[in-house]
Amino acid sequence: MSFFARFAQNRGALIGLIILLAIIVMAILAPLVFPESPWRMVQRPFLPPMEVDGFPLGTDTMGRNVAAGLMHGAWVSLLIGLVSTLVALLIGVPLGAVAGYYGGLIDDALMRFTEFFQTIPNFALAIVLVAIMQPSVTSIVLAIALVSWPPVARLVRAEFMSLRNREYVEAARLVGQTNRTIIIRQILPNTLSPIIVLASLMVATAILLESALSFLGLGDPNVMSWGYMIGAARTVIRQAWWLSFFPGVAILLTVLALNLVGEGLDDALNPKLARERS
Amino acid sequence: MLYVRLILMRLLKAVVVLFMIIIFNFFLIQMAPGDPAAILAGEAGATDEAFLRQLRERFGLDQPLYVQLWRYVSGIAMLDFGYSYRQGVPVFDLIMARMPATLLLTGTAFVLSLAMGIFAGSLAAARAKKPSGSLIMALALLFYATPLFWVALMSVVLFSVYLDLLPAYGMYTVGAGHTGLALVLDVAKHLILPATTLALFFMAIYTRMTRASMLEASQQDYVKTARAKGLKNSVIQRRHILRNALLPIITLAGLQAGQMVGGAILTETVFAWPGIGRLMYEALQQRDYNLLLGIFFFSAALVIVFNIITDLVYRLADPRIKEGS
Amino acid sequence: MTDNHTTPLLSLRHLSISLPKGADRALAVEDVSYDVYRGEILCVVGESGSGKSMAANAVMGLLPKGVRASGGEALFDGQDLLKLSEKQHRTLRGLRIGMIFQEPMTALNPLMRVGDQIAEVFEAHGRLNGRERQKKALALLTEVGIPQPDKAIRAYPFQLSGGQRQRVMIAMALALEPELLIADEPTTALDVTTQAQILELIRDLQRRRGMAVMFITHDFGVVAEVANRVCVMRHGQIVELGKAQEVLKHPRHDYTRALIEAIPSNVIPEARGAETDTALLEVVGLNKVFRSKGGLFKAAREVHALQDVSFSLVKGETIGIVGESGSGKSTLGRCVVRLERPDSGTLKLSGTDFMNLQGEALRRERHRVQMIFQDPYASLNPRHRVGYAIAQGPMASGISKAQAFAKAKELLALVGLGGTDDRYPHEFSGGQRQRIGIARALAMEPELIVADEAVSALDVSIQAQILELLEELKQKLSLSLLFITHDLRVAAQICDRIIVMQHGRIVEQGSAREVFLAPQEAYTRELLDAIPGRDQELANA
Amino acid sequence: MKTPLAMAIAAAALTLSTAQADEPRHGGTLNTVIQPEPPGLVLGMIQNDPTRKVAGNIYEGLLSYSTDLEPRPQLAESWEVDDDGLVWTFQLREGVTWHDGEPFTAEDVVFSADVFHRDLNPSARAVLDHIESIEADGDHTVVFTLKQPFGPFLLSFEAGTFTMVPKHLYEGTDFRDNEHNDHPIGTGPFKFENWDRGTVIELVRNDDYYVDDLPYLDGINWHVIPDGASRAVAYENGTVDVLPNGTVENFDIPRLAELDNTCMTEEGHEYFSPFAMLWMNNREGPTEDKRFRQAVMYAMDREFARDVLWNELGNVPLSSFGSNARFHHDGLDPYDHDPDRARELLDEMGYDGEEVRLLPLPYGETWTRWAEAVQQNLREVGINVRTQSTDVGGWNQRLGDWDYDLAFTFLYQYGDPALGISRTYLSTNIERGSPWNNVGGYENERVDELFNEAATAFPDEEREALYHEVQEILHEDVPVGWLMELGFPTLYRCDVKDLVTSGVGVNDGFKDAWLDR
Repeated sequence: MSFFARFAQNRGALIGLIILLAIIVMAILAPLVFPESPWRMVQRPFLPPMEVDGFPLGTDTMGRNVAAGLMHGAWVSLLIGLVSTLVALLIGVPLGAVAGYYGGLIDDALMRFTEFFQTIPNFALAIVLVAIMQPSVTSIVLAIALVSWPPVARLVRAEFMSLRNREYVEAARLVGQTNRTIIIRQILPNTLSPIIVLASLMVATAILLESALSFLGLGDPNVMSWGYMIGAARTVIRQAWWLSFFPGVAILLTVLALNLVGEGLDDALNPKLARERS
Repeated sequence: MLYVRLILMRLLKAVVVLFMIIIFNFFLIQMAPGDPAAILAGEAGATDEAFLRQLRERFGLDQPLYVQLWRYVSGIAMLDFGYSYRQGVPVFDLIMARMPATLLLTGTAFVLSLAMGIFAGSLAAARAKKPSGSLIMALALLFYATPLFWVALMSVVLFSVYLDLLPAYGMYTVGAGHTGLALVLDVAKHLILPATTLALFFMAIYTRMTRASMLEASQQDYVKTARAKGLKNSVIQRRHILRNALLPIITLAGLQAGQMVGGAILTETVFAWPGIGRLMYEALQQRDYNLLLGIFFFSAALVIVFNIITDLVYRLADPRIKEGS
Repeated sequence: MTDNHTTPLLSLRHLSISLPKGADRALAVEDVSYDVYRGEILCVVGESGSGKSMAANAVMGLLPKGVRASGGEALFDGQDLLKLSEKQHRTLRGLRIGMIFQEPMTALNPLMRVGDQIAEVFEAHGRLNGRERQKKALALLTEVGIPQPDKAIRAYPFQLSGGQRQRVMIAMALALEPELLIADEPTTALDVTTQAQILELIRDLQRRRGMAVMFITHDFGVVAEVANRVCVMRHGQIVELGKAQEVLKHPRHDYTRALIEAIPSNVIPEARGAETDTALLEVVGLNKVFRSKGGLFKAAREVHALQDVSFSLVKGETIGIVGESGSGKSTLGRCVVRLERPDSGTLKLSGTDFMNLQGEALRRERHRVQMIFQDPYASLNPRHRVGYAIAQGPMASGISKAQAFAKAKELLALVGLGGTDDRYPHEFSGGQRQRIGIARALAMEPELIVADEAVSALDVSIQAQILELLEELKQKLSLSLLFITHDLRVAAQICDRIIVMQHGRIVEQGSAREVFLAPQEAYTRELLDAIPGRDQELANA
Repeated sequence: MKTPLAMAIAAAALTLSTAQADEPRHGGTLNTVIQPEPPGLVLGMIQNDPTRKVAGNIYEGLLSYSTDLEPRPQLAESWEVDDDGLVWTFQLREGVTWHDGEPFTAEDVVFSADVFHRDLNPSARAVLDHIESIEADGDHTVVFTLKQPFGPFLLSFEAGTFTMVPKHLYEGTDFRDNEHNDHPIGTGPFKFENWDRGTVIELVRNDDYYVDDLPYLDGINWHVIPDGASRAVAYENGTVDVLPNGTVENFDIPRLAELDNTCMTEEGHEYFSPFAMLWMNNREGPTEDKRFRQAVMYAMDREFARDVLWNELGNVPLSSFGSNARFHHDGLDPYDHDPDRARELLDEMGYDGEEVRLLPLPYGETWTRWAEAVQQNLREVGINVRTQSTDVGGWNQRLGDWDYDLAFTFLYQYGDPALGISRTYLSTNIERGSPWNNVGGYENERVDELFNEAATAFPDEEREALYHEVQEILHEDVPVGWLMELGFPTLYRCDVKDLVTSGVGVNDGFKDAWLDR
C-alpha cells in the first residue's frame, strides 16, 4: 500500500488533511481576497455576521472586517506554529540524538539540562520569556520553542537509545563509519516518523500557546493572529459573541486537523516499522 | 527503607535542580526591561529621584548583581525569600497564603482529569470499533483542541450568567461568613467551574493516552493468556489490560501535574481564583522580582514533589522497578 | 499407544480460516481436517507461515482481529466450536481446553503475582474460594516442579527464569484438568537443557492425566521426542498426516523429507586441516565484567560475562562457540569485533593488539573483523537500499562510490541475489536478508568473520541453505570464521573446532568430532543429551 | 477664573437629583470591586489609584472638594489666608479621634506634612517646596507659611495627596516597616477590618466618626477580581453593586448601563480630570520636527476614538488645557481629523518613511485598541508605524529612558495647571528615569517663564493672562499629542444613593452613601 493510501485509510486523518489544506489555502489567498490591511476600520463597529454584504463574519470593536482578520490571521497562526516547532526541533533533535547515542555522562548532563527545563512550568516560562524579550513574532516563536523542545529531546533520545544497539547500527560501526555518519545516516532517518507525528502535534500546541499568550496581552501588536482576535474580543464576548467565536473555531479546527493528521501519519508511518520490528 | 533511600536521593537531586533554577531565573528576570522601583514610582503617579533612591536602597537594588544574588541565595537557605517589593510583605507569607488555593484547584483538576480521562479512555478502548467509542474520542479531541481560556469564558457566560447555577469567580462567597461545612460547600461550589475548565484539557490528554495504551496492552501475550483462561472480558479489561496500560499514564500524569501549575495561570485569572498562578502574572507585570523568583521556586518545587510522588506511585504499581535495576 | 479410541476428542473437518484483505494470501488454513484423540500427543509441524497455529487459535476462539473461520467445523466432544457464542466459548477455555504459548517472557501479566494468576483460572470458572485457590495454586506449582513453590507463588513473573515461567504457564493451563491441552511452540524460546525438561514435563503430565495434547512446533527434533502422531503443514494445507515413527522414518512427501533432512544431522564432517599454524586471532585470559550502574545509595551489581577466556584461531579455520543463554558466548563475539572492550587479557589479530585500539585508530582497523548478525530483520537499515547498505562500508574506508557500488553488485550476485541492489530490505525474506548481511561483511574483505547466531532466527530449510552458502564461501574465499551458536548440531556441522562455554568460562574445547562424539565434560554431555530427537536420529544412523 | 464645568451628562444629573429626594437610611454592607489589587493601604506611603480608592475611606485630608472643585471642610473646619496669600491658618475640627481612640490634633498635621510626607511622598514634596514653615498653634490650629504665593495651594489638601497619619504610631519608627502598616489607622468613616489577599478587602463602619449619623453603611467589601469580564459578571449577578471607574472595559459599559436598576455617573473625577496624551519624542527622529507632530494631530481620528472606544464619554480636547481646567483658552483653531492636511505637512517636511515606534499604554483593552486605531490612522497618511507591545515595566523603562517615538499616556490635572499641567512642558522638569515628568523633552524658554510666573501670580486674573499665552504657544508647537479628556464613569445600582458627592468620586464617596433597600 502506498503511504497516502495507508494515511487515507484513517477517515479522520483525511478530514483533518482537508481542513488543514483549506486553512492553508485561506492563508495563501488572504492578500488576494482582502488586499487591504485587516487593521483597517472599514465599517461601523459590532456589525453582526451576515448583516451587510462583504462582511460575512461581521466587524469587530473598531469596525474592522472579521473575515479579513481571520484569513490574514491564518497565515500568522500557522507561521508561528510551524516556525516555533521547527526551532524546537532544531534544539531538541540534536540534543536528544547526542544524549541517546552517546549515553553515559553526556546523556546524564543533557538530561539534567532537559529536566531542568521541564521543571519550570511551561506556560509560566513562556510568559516570562515573552515579557522579557517584549512581545513580537520573534520573541513569541522563541519562547514557544524554548518551552516545547524537551519532549522532542526525550523522544529522540529514547529512539536513539533503542536504535543505537540495533544490529544495522553495529554493522555500520563495524565497517568503520564515524559516529556523526551513524547518527545522521543510520539512526536519524529511522526516528523520523515519531518525530513527524510529534511535530504535527507540536504545531497544534504552539498555536494554542500563541493564542493563550495573546489572550494575556502578550501577542505581537503588529500582526493579526487568531489568538489576538480572541484576546481582543474577550471583553466584548457578551455583546459580540462572533468576535471570539470565529477565531476560536478557527483555532479549534486547526488544532483538530493537525491532531487528526498526526494520527493519520502515525497510522501510515508505523505499521511498516511495527512489521520490521517484529 | 528502599523508599527512604529513594526519596533522599530524589531530594538531593531536587536541591541541585532548584539551585539551578534560582540562578537561572535570577538572571532571566534581571534581563527584563524595567526597574521595579521605577514601576512602583510609576504606579504612584508621581516620582522624583529621592523617591527612587529610597526604594532601590530598601530593596537592595543599589547593590551589584552578585551581591544581590548572594543575598538571595543565602536567604533561601534559611527559607527567607525576601520581601515583595510591591506589597511589602514577606514573599514566603504571600506564597503560603496563595498556595492552598492553587493546590486545591490543581489537585482537584488533576484528580478529576485523571479519573475521568482513564474512565473515558478505557471505555473508548473497550468500544474501539463502535460509534460510542468514536464519539468519546471525538469529544476528547474537541476538548483538546479548544483553547482553555475560551472554555473558561464560555462556561462563565453559560453557567453563571444565563443559568445562574454557579458562581463565576472567587473562592468563596465574600461576606457570607460561612464556617465549617457551609464553608466547605461554598468553596466546593466555587471550585466547580475553574477545576472543570482546567481539567477538560488534561482529561482529553488522559483519555487519548489511556485508549492508546489500552489498545496496545490488549495486543500483549498475557491478554491472550488471560482469555485462554476463560476470564470474562470485563475482568480482562480491568485486571490485565487497564493495570498495565496505566503505567505509561502514571509517567505522563506526573509530567502534566507540573504543567497544570502553569495552566492554572489562565484559569486563575479568568475565575479570580486567588492562587499563585495569578500572583505570578501580577508579579511579572510589576517586576516584583523577589515575589516572582519565589513563585518560580515554589512552582518548580511543586513540580519536583509531583515527580517524586509519580515515581513512588510508579514503583507501587510496577513491581519490576522495586527490585530490578 | 492409546490412539485406538473410537471417537476423537477434537475433530477438525475441512476447516478454512480466512485472512483479512491485503494479507499475502486469502486463507491461512485451507480445508484442513485432522483429529486429536484422548491420551495422545498430536504434533502439528510446519515452518513460519504454514498456518499451523491458526487452527489452534480457532479452536480456542482466540483468532486475531480480522481473521475468521470461513468454512468447515471444529468438533470438540461433538460440539462445533466455530458456532459457539463468545460466552459459551469462554466457559470451555481454561476449563476443558487449556493452552500454553511460545513466549514465557510475555505471556504472564508482569504486574500480578504468579499465584494470583493461577488462582484466576479457578475464579474465571467460579471454582473454590480465595484461600483454596491459593492452596491449589501451590499444589500446582509443586506439581510442575518449580523450586521453592511457596516462594514462587508470591513472586512476580520477572523474578522467575524463562523455564520457570513456562512451568507456571503449564500449571495455569492444567489447573482445571482440561481434556485438551494446546501447546503452541512452548519450548522454542528456551535453552536446550530447559527445553528438554519442559518437554519431559509435558509428556509426563499428559501420561498421568490422559489428556489429549495438540503440540505445535517447527522442530522435527521435538516431534521425535514427544509425538504420537504428526501433521505436517505447509502454506495452510496438510502435507502429510500419520504416526510419528512412520513419518519420521518414511516420509512420503518431499517437503517432509526436506524438512527432516534439513535438520543438521549427527554426521560430523571431517575437520579440515588448518592451512597454516600462524594464529590469526589470539585470545588470552580475556575478562569482561558488566556492572549495573550504582548510585549514591545503590550497590552496583556485577555480572562476570567472560572469565579468563583463552583460545586461538588460525587462518582458514572455523571455530564454533557453543553455549546456552548467559554463557558469555555473545559477549566473546562482541569483544572480538570490539563492539565491547574487554576488561583485561590479550586480544591480538595477526599480531596487532586489537584490544587497546581506541577511537579513530580503532575505526580504521575495524574492517579487518566483520560480523554477521542474528536477526535478519534488525540487521539492515530499513531506510537504505541494499546496494547502499553493502557499499557504505567500503565507502567509509575511502573507496570511490562507483567502485563500492560495483563491488556491492558483485557480492550480491555471489550470495545469490544478483540484480537486487536497488531494493529495500523489506522486499526480501529473512533468509535473503541474511545473505545480504553476509555480503555486507564480505565487502570489507575481512580477515575474520564473527557469525553471531547467524541462522538461529531462520526456518530449518532456510537455515540449511545459509549454512550451505557459508560452507561454499568458506571454500571459495578461505574465510576464517568464529561461529557463535546455541545449537551444538549446527556447530558440529560447519565448524572445525568447538568451544563450549558456560557462565562465562570455557568448559571444553576440541575438534568438532571429539566434542560431539566423545564429550569430556559433564556439561557438554548434558547439552548433547538435551538435543531433542537425538536418540531418535542416532537410532536412525 | 472660569468655573470648572462639570461633565454635563443627563443620566448623571438625573440620578443625583432623584437621589437627594429621599431620606438616608442606615445599614447594609456595600459590595464593590477594586482593580488592580492595591499594594498596600497606607495612603501616605502609596498614592496609586487603587490605594486611593480603598484607603480614601480610612484616611482623610484637611479638606475635601466638591464636584466643581470648591474646597470643603473635612478635618479642617475653616481656613483663612492673609492678603499677600502667604500665611494660611487652618482651624481643625474638635473631638476627632483616630480609629484606635487617640485624639487627632494639630501635632498630627505638622508631623504628617512636615515629616511623613516630606520623607515618603514625592507629590507632596512638590507642594512642600513652596512652604516656608508649618506650625501648630495649640491643639486645633495649624499655620502654613509660604515662601511666595502659590495659586493651587488650597487644592493640595485632598486625602490622596496630603493624608493625615497618626503621629503617635509613626513618629520615630521606620515608616515603611511600621507594624501598623498592615492595619491602617486613620480618622475616616470606615475602619480597616480584614484583607484576604487576592480576594477581598473588608472595611467596617467607624462608629465613633465625628460627623453624627455618618456613615450610613455598615461596611464596604472591595472584591478583588483580576479579569474585566469577571468583574462585569460580578455586577450582573448582583455580587457587587458599584463598579468604580476603570473597573470594567469601556466596551462593556453601554451594555451594563442598560441593565435594570443601573445608574451611571461621570461625576467624581473632576479633581483628577485625566487627560490622555501621546508623547512625541521632541529630541530626535521625525517627531523632532514640529510639522510631523502637527501631521500626527491631523492624522488621528479622535472623534472616532471617543465615539467607538470610549462610548462617547469624554471630550476631544482643543489643546493643552482640558476643557474644564482652570484658565482654559477656548479660542484656538482645532486640530480636526484631516488626513490630507497631514500628508501635506509630511510632504513639506520631506518625511522619508523612516520607521516610527509607537508605545501603547499597557492599561487594558481600550488602550490597546486605541493604539491600534492610531497606528492605522498614521499608516493611512503614510507614516511607517510599528507598535511595540510592552507591559507596565517595559513602558516605564522606555519612557524613563526616552527610548520611544510616540507613546500613549494619561495624566491627572489635579485641578490646577501648576499642579497637573505645567509639569509636562517645563524644561526644568526634564529628568531621566521617570515617566511622569517632561518625557517629551520639549524645551521653550518662554513657556518656562510663563508657567513659572503664572504659578505664583496673584490674583487669578493675572494667572489667566499668562496661561492663555502659554496655551497659544503650545498649540502651535504640539510638544505632545492631545488625545482625549477621559470620562471616567462609575456604574452602580440606582438604589445606592449619594454615592458620588465630591470631586474625587468614590475615593471618599462612601461616607455619604446609603442603600435604599
